[in-house]
Amino acid sequence: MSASLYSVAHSLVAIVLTAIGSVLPSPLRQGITNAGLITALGVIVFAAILLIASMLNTIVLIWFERKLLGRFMDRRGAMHVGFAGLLQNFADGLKLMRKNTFRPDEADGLGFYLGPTAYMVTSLILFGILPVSTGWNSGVLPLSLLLALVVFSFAPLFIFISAWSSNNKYSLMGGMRSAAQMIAYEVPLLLSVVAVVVVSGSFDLNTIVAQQQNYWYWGPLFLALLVFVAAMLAEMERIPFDLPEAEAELVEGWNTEYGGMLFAFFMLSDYVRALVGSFLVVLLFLGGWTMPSWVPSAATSFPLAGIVWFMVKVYVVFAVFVWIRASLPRVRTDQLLRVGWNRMIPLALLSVVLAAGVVMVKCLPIFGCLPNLGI
Amino acid sequence: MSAAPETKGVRGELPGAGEAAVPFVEIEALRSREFIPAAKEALTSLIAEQGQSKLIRPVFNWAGRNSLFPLHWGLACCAIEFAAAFGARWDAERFGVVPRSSPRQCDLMIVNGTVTWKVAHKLITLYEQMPEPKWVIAMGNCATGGGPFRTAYSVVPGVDKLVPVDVYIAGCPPRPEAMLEGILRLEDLIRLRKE
Amino acid sequence: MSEMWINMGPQHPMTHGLWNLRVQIDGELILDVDPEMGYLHRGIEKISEDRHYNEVVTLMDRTCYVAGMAWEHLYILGAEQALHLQPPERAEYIRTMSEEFQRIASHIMWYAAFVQDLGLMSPFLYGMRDRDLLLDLFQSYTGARMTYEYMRVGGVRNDLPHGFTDRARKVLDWLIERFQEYDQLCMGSDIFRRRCDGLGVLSARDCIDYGVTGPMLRSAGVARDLRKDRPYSAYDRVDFDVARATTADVTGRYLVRMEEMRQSVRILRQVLDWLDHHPGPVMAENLPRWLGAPYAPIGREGYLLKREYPKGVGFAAIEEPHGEAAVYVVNQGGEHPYRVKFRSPVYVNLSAARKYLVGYHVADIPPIMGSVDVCVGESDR
Amino acid sequence: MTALPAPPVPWPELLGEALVALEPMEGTSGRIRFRSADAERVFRAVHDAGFHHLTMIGGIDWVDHREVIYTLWSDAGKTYLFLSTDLPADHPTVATATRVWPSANWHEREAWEMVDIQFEGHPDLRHLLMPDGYEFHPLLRSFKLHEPEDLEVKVRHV
Repeated sequence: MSASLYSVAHSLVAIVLTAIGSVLPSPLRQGITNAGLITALGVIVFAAILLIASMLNTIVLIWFERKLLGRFMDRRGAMHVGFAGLLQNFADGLKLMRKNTFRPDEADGLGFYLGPTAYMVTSLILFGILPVSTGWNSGVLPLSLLLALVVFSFAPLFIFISAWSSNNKYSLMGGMRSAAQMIAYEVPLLLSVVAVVVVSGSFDLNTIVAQQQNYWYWGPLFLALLVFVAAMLAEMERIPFDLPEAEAELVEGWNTEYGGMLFAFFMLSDYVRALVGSFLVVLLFLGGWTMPSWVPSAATSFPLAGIVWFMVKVYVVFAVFVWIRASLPRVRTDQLLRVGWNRMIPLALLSVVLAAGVVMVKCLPIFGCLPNLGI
Repeated sequence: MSAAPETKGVRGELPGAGEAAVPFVEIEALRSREFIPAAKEALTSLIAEQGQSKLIRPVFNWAGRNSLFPLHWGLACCAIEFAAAFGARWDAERFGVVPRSSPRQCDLMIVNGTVTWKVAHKLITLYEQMPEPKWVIAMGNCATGGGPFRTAYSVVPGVDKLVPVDVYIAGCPPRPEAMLEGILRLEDLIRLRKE
Repeated sequence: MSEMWINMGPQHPMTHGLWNLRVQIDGELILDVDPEMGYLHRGIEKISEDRHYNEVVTLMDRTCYVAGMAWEHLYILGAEQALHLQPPERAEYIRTMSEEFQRIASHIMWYAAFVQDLGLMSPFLYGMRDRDLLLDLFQSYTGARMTYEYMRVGGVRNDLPHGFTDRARKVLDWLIERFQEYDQLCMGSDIFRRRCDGLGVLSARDCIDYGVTGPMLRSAGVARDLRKDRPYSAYDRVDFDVARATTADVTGRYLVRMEEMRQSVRILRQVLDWLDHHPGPVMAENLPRWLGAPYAPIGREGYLLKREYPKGVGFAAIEEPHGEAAVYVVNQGGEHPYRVKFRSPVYVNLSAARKYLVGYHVADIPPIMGSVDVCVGESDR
Repeated sequence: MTALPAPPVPWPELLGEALVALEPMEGTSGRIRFRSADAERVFRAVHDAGFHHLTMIGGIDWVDHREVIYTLWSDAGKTYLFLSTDLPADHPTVATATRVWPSANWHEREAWEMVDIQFEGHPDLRHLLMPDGYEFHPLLRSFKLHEPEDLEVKVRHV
C-alpha cells in the first residue's frame, strides 16, 4: 500500500510532461519539465481523480440506497436503465443538467445561487480531507478530523441562505428547522468525537485508524458510537430526523423552489454528506481500512485492497442507515430538539468521561478480544 | 358571449340558469393554448442549439426519457391507481419514475382525475412552475374529456383545454398497467422527437 | 417569525386529494385554520337528477373512490326505499360482504397514506400490496378494481363466481397476519407513539356538536355504529363488536380503525359461510325491464318507454368507512330521481377542523388530518 | 330494513302551533313539518328531545316553493327524525340552525349555494364548493345541464 494516489498522479504528470518536453526545443523543455509545474499539475490531476472517484462513489451509493430501500419495501427499485438500474442516477443527473434552471421572480439572486453551490462545494471538500486508505488523501493533516468536522458544520448556514432567499414560506420553515436541528446536534456530535480523541490522543484520522489495528473503538466507546450515529443521522437529515425536508408538511422543505441543476446540487450534496457520515463512522469506530489478519498477505499488498475493505464497511454502515430509514417514522421538531439538548449532550458528556476512564485504567487491550474482524 | 373583450385573463364560459352565456371562472395572467406550445418550441430549439453535437443530443434524450419525475398530486379517482402504480406490485420506480412534491423538480404532470373550474388556474400555475422541458399526461376519461361528469356545471371537459397534453390514457380509472404504458408511450414520443 | 397564513393545498403532499387547508401560524404553532373545499366538486347531485336510477350507481363509485362499494350500497338502499322494492336475501348478504371488503380496503388505504405522512415509508408499500389482494377479489366478481357498478336497484348485477369464497378466505387469513405486522410497525415504535399520542383531541361532546362521526367519534368513546344501531342489509344477522377507544386522539383513531378491520374480517367469515350454503337469486323478481335487467342498456334509447312508478321518498344511512353516510332520494314517478341529497361524513368531519387543529404544531397537521381520513371526492361530491 | 319503534315523544305538545303535520316515514321516527317562522324554537325543542346529532340539511326545489329538510339522529332512541319546512320561492328564508347544532354551518352554506336558501343569522354564509363570485344555484330545477358540445370554452391570453 505504498503507492499513494498523489504519487501516482505526480508521476503520471511527470511522464506526460517529459514526453511533451522531449520534442520541444530546450528552453521550453526546461520550462515544461520544471518541478514546480509538475507538482502543481500533479495536484490538479490528483484532485480531479479524487473528485471523479468520489462522485462515482456517491452515485453508486444513491443506486445502492434505492435498490435496498426497494427491497425493504417489497419491490425492486430502479431496474430498467442499465444493468439492474445502475445507470438510473446518471440519467437523472443528466436530465437535471438539461433542465431549465431558473430563479423565481421574488427570490434573491445572490443567495439563491450561492446557497446550493456553496453547499455542494463544502460537501465535496470533505472528500479531500477524509482518508479512505493510506496514501489516498491529499497528505498528512495533523488536524484532519477537526477540519472535517468544521467543514461538515458549514452546511446549515448555506441551507439557511438558500431557504431564505427562495422567498417561499415552506422553504423558510424548512431552513429554520434545518438550522435549529443542525446546531442542536453539532454539539453531541463533536462531544462524541472528543471521546475518540481522548482514547486515541490524536486529531489525525490516519493515526486514529492506525491505533485501531488491534481493537476497534466501538467496543470501548460504544456509547459514543450510539451518540455519534444518532447525531450523524440528524446532520445528514435522514429519517427519522428529516424534518427540514418533511415531505408531509413542508412539501420538499428548503429545496422546494429549486429545480434543475441547483436541485441536483442539493440531492448530490445530501448523498455526499451521507457518504461522509458513513466514512466517519467507519474511520472513528470501525477500524477504517485496517485489514483483518486472516486475509492473505498477497491480497493485503494489492494496492486497492485497503480501499475495498474500507468501502465494504462504509456500505454496510450505510445499509444500516437505509434500514433505519425504511422502518422508522419521522420525529417532530420540538421532540427532536428536546432530545438533542436534553438527552444527547449529557450522554455525549458521559461518553467522554467513560473514554477518559478507559484511558486511565489502561484497559484498552481488553477490548481486543471483542469481535472486530481486525484480529 | 357576453364577455367584455377588454377583460384581463382567461375565462371558461358556461351557459347557466337558462340564460345566455355568462362568465364563469376568471383566471388571471395565464398563457393561452397557443402561447404555451410556442414557448415550449422556443425552448426546445434553444436546447437543440446548445446540444448541436450528434454525440451529446442522444445522451440527453436518453437521460430525459428515462428519468421522468411526475408531480405528486392526486385529483380524483385515478390518483388512487396512480398511487397503486407506485406500490409493490407495479413499482413505477423501475422505470425511474419518482414522484416529487414540488413542481420545480418535475418533468411530467400526470393529471389524474377530474379537473374542475375551481382548480383550473391552480393547475395552470403548477404547470408553469415546472421547468422546461415538460410533459403532460391526461390520465383517465375525466382528464381526457370530462368522463362521466362532462355534463356537470363545474367540470372542465378535458384538461387539454388548459394545458397541452402529450399522452392520453383511456380508462375510468385506467389500471396501473395502463398508466405505466402511458409513461412508456411518452418515452417513445421523447425518443422520436426532433429537437 | 410573525403570524402568517400558509396554504396547504390544493397540491400538497398532506392533503391526499384536492382541498386546501389554510393555516395561520405563528412560528410552528397553529393559530387558526380554514379548510377550503370544492376543488373536486363535480355536481354529482345534479347529474343524478338527469340519470336513471341504475345509472346513478356509476357516479357513486366515483363519489368516494376508496369506498365505492359502500356508496353504491348507500344509494341503492335509498333508491329501493323510494321505489318500494325489496332485494332477495342473498343479494343482501353479497352487499354486506362487499361493504366489509370495501371497509378493509379503505382502511388499508388510509393506513398507507397515514403512515406515509408520518415519514414511515415502507408501510405505504405494504398497505398498497395488501390492498391489491382485495381489489383482485373485487375484480373477480365485478370486473373492475375500483369502479365496480355492481349493485342494482333490486339486487346485485351478478352472482359470485365459482370458488370465490375460498379465495376470499385465503385473503382474509393473509390479512389477519398482516394487521399484526402493521401494528408492530406503528404501535411498536416509540417515535410513532410520541408523534400520535394526545394529538388532535376532539371530545365526545364536541364530536356530537359538530356532527363528527365514524372512527373519530368512536375513538372518543361513543359506540355509535349504524351497523349496530340501525342494522341494514344483513348486519342484524352477523355477530361483531363495535370498535371503540377512549383517548379521542390520533392513536385512538388508529386503534379504532385497526380493530374495525379485524371485526370486518370476523363479519366476512360469517357472511362467506352463509353464502356457501344459501344459493339463490340475486335480483328481485318482477322488476320492470328498465330497472331490473342486470345488463340494462345504458343509452337513452333503452328507456324510451316512460314508466310511472309509485311516488315515494327514500332515506338510507350506512356506516361508511369514514363515518355516517346518508342519502335522501325523492321519487316523483318516472325514471329519474327528482332529487338526491347525500351526506358525506368526511365533509362534516372536515368542517370541525378548527376544533381539532388549533393549538397544535404545523408538524402535527399531517398525522391529525391523516387520522381524519380525508376522501375529497366524497366530501365535495 | 328493520324499522325501530319510535320513541314516544309528544311532538304536538312540545311544538304547539309550530307543528304543521307529522308524517310517518319508513324506518324512521317520521317527518315533522313545521312553520318556518318558528324555526328557532322548533330546533331547540327537538334538540332538547334528544336529537343531538344533525346528519344533514338538504334543500329541494319544488319549482313553486322550496323545502328544507333537516335530518337528525337520536343516540338514545337510535332513530332518525326529519324536520321539514316549506319556503316561498321568491323569499326562501329560514333561521339558521348553527346556534343549536354547530355542525349546521357547512350544510347551510351548501344549501344556500346549491338551492339558494337564505339562512338568517348564519355566521359565515359564503361560497364553499363553488368558486367565489359564482352567480348560479345549480340544484335549482331551472338550471339545466348541457353536453359539452354546447359549451364553448374560451381560453385566451392577454
